[in-house]
Amino acid sequence: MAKQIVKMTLNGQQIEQLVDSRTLLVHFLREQMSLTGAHIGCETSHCGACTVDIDGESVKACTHLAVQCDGSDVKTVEGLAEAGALHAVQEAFYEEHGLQCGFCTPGMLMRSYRFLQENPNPTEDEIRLGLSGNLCRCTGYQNIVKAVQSAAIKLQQKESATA
Amino acid sequence: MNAPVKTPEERKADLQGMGDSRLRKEDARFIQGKGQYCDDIKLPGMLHMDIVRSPVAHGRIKRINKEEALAIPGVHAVLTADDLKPLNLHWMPTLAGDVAAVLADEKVHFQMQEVAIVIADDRYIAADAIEAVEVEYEELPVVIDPYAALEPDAPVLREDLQGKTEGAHGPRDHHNHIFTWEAGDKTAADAAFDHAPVTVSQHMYYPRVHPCPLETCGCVASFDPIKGELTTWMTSQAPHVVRTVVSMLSGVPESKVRIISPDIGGGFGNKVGIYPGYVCAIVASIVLGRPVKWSEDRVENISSTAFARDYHMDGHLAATEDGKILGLKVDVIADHGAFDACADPTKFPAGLFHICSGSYDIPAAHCSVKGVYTNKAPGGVAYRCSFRVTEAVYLIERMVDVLAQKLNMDKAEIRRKNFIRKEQFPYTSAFGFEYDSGDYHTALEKVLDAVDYKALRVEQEKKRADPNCPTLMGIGLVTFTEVVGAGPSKTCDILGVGMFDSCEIRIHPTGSAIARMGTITQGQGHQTTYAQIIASELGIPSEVIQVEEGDTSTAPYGLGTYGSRSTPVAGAAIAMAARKIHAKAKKIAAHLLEVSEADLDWEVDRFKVRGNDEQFKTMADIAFAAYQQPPEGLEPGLEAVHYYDPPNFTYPFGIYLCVVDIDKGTGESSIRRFYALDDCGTRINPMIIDGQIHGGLTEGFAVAMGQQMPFDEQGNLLGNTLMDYFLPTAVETPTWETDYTVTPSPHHPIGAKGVAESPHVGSIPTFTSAVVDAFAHLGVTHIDMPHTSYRIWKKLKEEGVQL
Amino acid sequence: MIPPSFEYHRPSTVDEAVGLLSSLGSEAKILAGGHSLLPMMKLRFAQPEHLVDINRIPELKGVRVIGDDIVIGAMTSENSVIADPVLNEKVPLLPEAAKLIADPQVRNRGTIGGDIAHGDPANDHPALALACDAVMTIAGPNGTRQVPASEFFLGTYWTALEESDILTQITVKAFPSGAGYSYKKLKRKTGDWATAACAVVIALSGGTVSHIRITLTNLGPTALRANEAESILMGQQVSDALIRQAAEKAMEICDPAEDLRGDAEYKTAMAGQMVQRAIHDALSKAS
Amino acid sequence: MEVKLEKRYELGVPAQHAWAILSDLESVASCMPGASLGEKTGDNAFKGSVKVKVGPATAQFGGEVEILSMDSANRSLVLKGKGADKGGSSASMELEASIEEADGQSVLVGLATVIVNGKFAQFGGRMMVQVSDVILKQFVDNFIGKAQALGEAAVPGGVDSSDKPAVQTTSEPANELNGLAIFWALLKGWLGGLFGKKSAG
Repeated sequence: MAKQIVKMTLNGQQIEQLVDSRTLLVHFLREQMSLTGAHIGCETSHCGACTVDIDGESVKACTHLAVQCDGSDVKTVEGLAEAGALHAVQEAFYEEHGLQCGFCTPGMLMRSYRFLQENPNPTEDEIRLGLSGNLCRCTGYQNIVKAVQSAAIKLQQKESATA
Repeated sequence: MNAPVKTPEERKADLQGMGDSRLRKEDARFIQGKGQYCDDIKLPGMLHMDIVRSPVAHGRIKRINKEEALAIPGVHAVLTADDLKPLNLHWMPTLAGDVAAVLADEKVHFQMQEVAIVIADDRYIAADAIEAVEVEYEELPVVIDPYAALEPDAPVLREDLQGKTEGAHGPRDHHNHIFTWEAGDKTAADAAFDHAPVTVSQHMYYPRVHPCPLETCGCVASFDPIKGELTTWMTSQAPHVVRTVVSMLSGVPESKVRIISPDIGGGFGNKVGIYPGYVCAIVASIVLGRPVKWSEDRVENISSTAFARDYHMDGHLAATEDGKILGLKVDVIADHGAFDACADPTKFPAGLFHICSGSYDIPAAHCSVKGVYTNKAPGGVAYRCSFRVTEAVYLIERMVDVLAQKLNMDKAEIRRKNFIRKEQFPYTSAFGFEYDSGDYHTALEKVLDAVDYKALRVEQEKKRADPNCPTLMGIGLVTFTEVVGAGPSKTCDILGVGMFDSCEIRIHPTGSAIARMGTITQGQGHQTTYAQIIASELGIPSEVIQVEEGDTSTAPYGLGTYGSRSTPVAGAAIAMAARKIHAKAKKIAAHLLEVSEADLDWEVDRFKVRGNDEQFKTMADIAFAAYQQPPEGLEPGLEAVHYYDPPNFTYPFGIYLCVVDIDKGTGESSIRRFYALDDCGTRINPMIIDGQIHGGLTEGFAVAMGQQMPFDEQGNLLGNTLMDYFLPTAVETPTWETDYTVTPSPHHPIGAKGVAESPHVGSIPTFTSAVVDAFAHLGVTHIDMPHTSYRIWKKLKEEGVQL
Repeated sequence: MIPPSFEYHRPSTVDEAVGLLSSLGSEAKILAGGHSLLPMMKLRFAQPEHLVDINRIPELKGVRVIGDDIVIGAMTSENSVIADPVLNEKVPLLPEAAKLIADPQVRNRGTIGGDIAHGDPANDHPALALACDAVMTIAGPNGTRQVPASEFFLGTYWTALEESDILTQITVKAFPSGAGYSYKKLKRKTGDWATAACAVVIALSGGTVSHIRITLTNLGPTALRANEAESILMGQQVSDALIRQAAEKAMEICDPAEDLRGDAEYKTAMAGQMVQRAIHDALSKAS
Repeated sequence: MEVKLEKRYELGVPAQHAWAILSDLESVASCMPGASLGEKTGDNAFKGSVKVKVGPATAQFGGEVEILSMDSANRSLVLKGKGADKGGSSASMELEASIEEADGQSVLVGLATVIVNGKFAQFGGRMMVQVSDVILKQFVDNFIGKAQALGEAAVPGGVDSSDKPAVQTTSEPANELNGLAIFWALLKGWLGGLFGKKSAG
């Protein structure tokens, strides 16, 4: 077996793990690191339930090898809340009823988190396009869109409060 | 030190009871990645199972060679039907009275059928090992078309049933025939047609689709050989039924079987069935004495676990010249696939399809449904609907449109004319359903006003008259009635167990509560809404009411969540259990206040002595007293269990209107507007209702506009990944407008009817109605789903429409 | 869906990568964005013994201007193409079209070079490369060579790349000033492959067409350039009738594969629609 | 899925040379890289295997071919082939292949009914025809090369325009593998189709 040492920053923690070169990032996170927030929905990079943040970009962890993350900074939904405080996107999804069964939610949150950094003041159409790599079977997206709009406002307010 | 005195209204608001758009209690874990879904479960010593599946749709297994797979380090076992035979587990009973192969026994009947299982240390090794299991097939002629399956010389698909002339639902007249089921009065219907001045007929195919929840199916089976106990975490919408079936199959006493439905990533009917994967994982765990996990992949999910629909329908309406419907006749050929594994109440092999007289006062009606075996995967579940109601609503709504077109009547007008009138409720349909309540006319007018229907028709006329207009405009209208909340045990059972549901409520001494039900949420928000019912009934804040479901060792027996039955059945059980507590609480209150019960009034959260606002006991006071100083002769504690056997179904209804614009050049359609008015009776949590409706409409949109399971002649399912199987993204999904009226169910304790499936059931024919309407001026009366650009373009071409 | 085992290699220079490919032979495959290769491996259609990950080779990334040339590193991601200021200014077709490829996450991984090197007629960049007169730079065991896009795509999954070659750069020139451009892509839903797509670059001079490229995606064994359709418009004053004629000419060269998106007739008809719409759209941007 | 393929390739070599190749095991096999002939399983039946590579996709197929009929006079043969891989795909093909003669030139005519089941049909079917074209073209190029070489070799050897093949058709098996080669070529085609199914560029 082709095992390799992989070092990465995972949710702010330095880790060093031995992984098989064929191990998919999503399995590495879920099984080796017991971070089960990223879910496996389609396995062909269509549903986005496995979306995580790698070096400041949204990536589908089902189509990425753990060894490719050597030296990377990886963030999962478990790392979204900081110091016990929910991130604005988490609050907004809760307040706007942006989730039902919850299965797509970690991917949606991680994508929204990154999307709002790429585009802090998006239109509805931009939000829909920005989340087009994430499928949801429950909500019909309408409340997800509202949640992202609401999170954008929250983040802007936070920004102006700290500025 | 007195707290400020709150008004009853303020106290009521504090409860967050029925009618409150209370935020969801389950969200905290989901937004932090702490949901616990089946595949998240990891047990010490856990092994992984993977399944070897058939590449051919019909074939005889000539040889299976396990040697190479067994030689892979980390592989613990490879099992085939031959290994299950001594346990008599190679076949299993289905909910529909048939049997289904657990692992293919000598023959495979559909592509991707389970042939062998591999148990290995991890999923990677298991995946390698299934490639190493060598199976040789002798291919047999494949039957995909159910009409062809009924030809006299069609290949015999189910050799195990050969010579069996009696099926679970009556006589079989052909080797590929499963059942013929009829409802209504054929003689009366025929008579109505004989004398009718106008009749219309339409053939329509409701394609085979798949519920495709985002989480696939799976389980973790853990057999403890010392205690003889089997615990299984399973993606099941009906854990109690599974426990009963598992006990029956495995011989492990039901008391030693524990089924836990953890968080479920969407079900939509797909997780009602009991699949070979579950059975095999359980067997493997029993045989190996270690926990075994099975997680389906997406291709397996779409290809082998339960599909929905696949109904070939012929509808006929008889009417007067001014559009009053006199009679309805329907004939259906139902493609059930290789095994009859439909999930319906036992006595209803076609589910509640006979709701197909819809919202209309039709004096005579008859329907006949013929179930047929083909070389496709088994299933036939209710995809976000109550047992075949989607098919029924589609049929009648399409037929009413067809009739309107024939008579050159407006779609709204013909509906007004035929609606069951408000004063006719309770109304008994020609099929024997007793509709509980409804006010269709009011709802229809509300929608037509809201969208300015007249103006839309004027716009459409203008566009039709303009040859340079780049689009065709269509207006769809559907006025549906559902039948949900299965169901009264006098007619509804599953495997002989009546379709009641249950609730157990315990009020703790400090006034908080825990409640457990026989249902299981898959995103509907039971933990939030159930608490609201209790809050309103008992005056306990929702916030301190813990709701638990899904663990058969703690929850009372219930039939599970599907067919919009949670609120109509379990919701009623909750109210009834709460009322038992309420009655006992009243006794305690009377004792504490030293008055007779007759002198007490209930107000939000307390019993008050009539005429004296200062003298009262809150439910929290009473709870404490129940444990501390119950009145003499009354047992301590404050809890109740209720098993609710509904006296009738409930009949939610809705009026949906859709405006579609079709690109004459490409066939692309754009949903300009979709207005959905729902009447689900009493509304428990409007926020959640709206969310459910958005989701149901989106699923309906997916079904109508793109979902299909295309098979080629050899039985290959083409399109079983999320690349081809249409799940719309946020970009394609229309923006939904929702509205409501409230017509409570008179027989339901809180008047609630159930809602989550209406938008799926109602929206699908609305899209078809709109697409057909875009072509109606060309004489087109029906277009089969899915309304993909490609299929619409073919219609444009056929009709000579050009950009 | 689990990929089979393989050895993982991560070279840091092109030379090192070419060396690895040469020494490992035919059992080695390049891992670029991975969104083509990994799903194939998960379905066990591809079972390479070695993966050579070229994601950490700095020289393969980014956009540079060298004289008149705009040089795009093959490992430049789709999202980087979308965001790149040089491309947006000088070759705006590429960023605009890249927005229509896959979805935001996949565009972070998917690269322009991977899209081209695959030789898949359903990929979008081949037609875009033809429309931009791109030149491919290929590094191989015997050094570097350049192949124009028009000679690069040889058949379905068949390109000018040899087994140990790496596509390193895609070189384009700035559009003529005032050129209009468009990429019209008909698809079943966001993120899907094209049912039919058309790229157009058009420049006008004194009211007549002075430069035109019409290229097609997923309408034949390779991306297609509709030369005859271009000829109909070249040097002409554009009219609706001419645009229709051009579309008809373009349809003549279509030979699409039938799939769930539609049959050849539909796809060919859609090619006609996309050509017309792309020309109209491009004209609206031309000045 | 079932696909009917009808192919005509102008060979530019004399018909008898083409038939000599078509009916010669070694020659045709060498036109198809990766193919090998296995044991004889019946009078007109053989086992065979092939390793197919198209881009990153690779598969090892095991199969069987049976000659259904063979008509040297008309330079045509009919055969049925079946194959399966380990990953859950199977395929069968009935092929009629013949060498036609027109204006002194020969044309290789193939008429195949191909049925594919399993993963290849599900994921790769859509590109089958296009990829087959590419591969068959390569096959035919090799075929023509061989036939031309045969012609060149034949002249010094004094073999003339008689119908007798320049290369001895040694035995029945030869014919079978010829068909098998084309069959494998088609299998390659299905494999190639897989590329059409990937999820991103």
